[in-house]
Amino acid sequence: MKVLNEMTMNFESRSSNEAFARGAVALFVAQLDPTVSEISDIKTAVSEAVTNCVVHAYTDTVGMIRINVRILPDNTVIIKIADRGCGIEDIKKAMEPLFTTTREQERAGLGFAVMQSFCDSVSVRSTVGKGTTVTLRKRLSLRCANV
Amino acid sequence: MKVLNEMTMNFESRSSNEAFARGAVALFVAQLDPTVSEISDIKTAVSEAVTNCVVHAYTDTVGMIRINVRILPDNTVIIKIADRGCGIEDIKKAMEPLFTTTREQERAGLGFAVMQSFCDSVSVRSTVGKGTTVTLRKRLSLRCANV
Amino acid sequence: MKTMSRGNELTIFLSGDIDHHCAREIREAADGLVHEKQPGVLKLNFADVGFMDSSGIGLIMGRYRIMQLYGGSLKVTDVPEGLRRIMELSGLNALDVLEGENQ
Amino acid sequence: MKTMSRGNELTIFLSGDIDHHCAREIREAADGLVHEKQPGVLKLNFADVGFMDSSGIGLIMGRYRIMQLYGGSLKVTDVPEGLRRIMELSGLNALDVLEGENQ
Ligand SMILES: Nc1ncnc2c1ncn2[C@@H]1O[C@H](COP(=O)(O)OP(=O)(O)O)[C@@H](O)[C@H]1O
Ligand SMILES: Nc1ncnc2c1ncn2[C@@H]1O[C@H](COP(=O)(O)OP(=O)(O)O)[C@@H](O)[C@H]1O
Repeated sequence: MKVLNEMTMNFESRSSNEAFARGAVALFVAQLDPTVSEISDIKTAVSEAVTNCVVHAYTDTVGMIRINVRILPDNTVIIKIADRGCGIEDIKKAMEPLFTTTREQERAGLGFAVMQSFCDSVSVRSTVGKGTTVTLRKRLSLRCANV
Repeated sequence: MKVLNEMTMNFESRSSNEAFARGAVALFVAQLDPTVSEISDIKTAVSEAVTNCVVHAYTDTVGMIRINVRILPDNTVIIKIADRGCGIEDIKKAMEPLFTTTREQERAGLGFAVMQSFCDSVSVRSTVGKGTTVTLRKRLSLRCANV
Repeated sequence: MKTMSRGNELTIFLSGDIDHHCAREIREAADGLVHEKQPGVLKLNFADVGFMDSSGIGLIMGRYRIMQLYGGSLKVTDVPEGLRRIMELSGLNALDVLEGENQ
Repeated sequence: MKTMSRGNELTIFLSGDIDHHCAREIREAADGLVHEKQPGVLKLNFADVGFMDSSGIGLIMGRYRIMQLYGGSLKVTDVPEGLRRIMELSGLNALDVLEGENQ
């Protein structure tokens, strides 16, 4: 499907960038005139994916996180969050609710569960040692798009 | 000087992205805990530079705009706004207040003047047919940075 | 766009962000109203404008010219503190359109 | 961090965004207070929280465990409409910490 508008951003995996990342994606999507609850869903899902890059992908280092957002003509938003960090060995297991590999930071193991609940679909590609790409899709209600 | 934090984004030269661009830069700079007036200055200057890419660099086409933001340890923010559009023949003339090459869109010819007034420094590099890069620098007052 | 007519005065209440993207829409709406009502004085009220770049200056200058063509005048009113600097930079002061300044 | 003590009840008023970046600071402040005041009931008031991701759930679960260690209990109160869904997803309902639900 033709892409109506597209944005890519690259930033360092610092926790202070988590708020920036979800806010910037929300701003880009705002041109579709989403509802408050749609924007909040997107911010929450992006926050989970970005936090996972900061916490899991680049545990003891700072690496780059790349976010790509595309807007399709049917008001679907596709958001890719990619890192070049450690990768995920068993994606199916990682996506199970309550599964987490870190204890120290009080991770609840609910990151993927939240993404799944707040988006229409979540897909994950990952190669151990190479990195992970999470793709979120959400179709927004049609109001008055003015892209 | 060491860069404390850095972000790059790429997006299409659509006027609907102007608000996104200045908002995203403001969000990134927000981690320095700037004053309301500093944030407003930065948004205004970025808005001018991005609008120039939309209006002048890619007049009848849609091209990519690239923004890079770097935060230095002395609370200086360096913002580069780059296009691969038509370029500027006479930079000195282009930067003169009230000089504008477009009438139709009621441009006031004040874009560069606003950037200069709202930032500590503005520098422009341009090659005709290749594109333009505008670099804005602004040092923020030190409050409680928590990068 | 909220407006108010009183005598030969037409007030347009602008709001939100004024940038290049939305300037056209505001311009067309304003010019339509001016054409229709032919006011002696057009007032642009900036009380609810949160952000403005030089596109806003262009917008004001353009309405200034149009009101001059009609033999009327333009006033810019209720400029929030945060927009004073860009208004001053514009040279609008000299044209005596900023209400509450320069009088 | 705004707090209120009444009897053996300690209320902490959270505000703003709760994400991974700020969770640690909140955690440390809350645990310091709990350690100092040893309340029977710790209340986390979410009225002024605008955004929360699963880091907020981790924060609540962690305080829940600590209050259990102290022989006390945890209550989460004044959850804004917009945060209900993530709270429900968390399974906190089953632990009976969400005030005004499940009773
Ligand atoms: N980007 C990533 N890179 C490497 N591992 C990841 C990434 N995202 C998630 N994981 C793995 O998947 C697990 C589950 O993730 P999630 O459901 O978000 O819960 P949590 O972040 O609370 O651990 C993580 O504990 C981690 O092992
Ligand atoms: N990114 C750019 N690419 C090409 N030309 C530009 C660019 N930015 C500015 N210019 C030129 O410089 C002139 C002055 O710019 P500016 O001071 O921003 O005023 P305005 O945008 O109102 O014309 C423009 O009219 C244009 O000819």
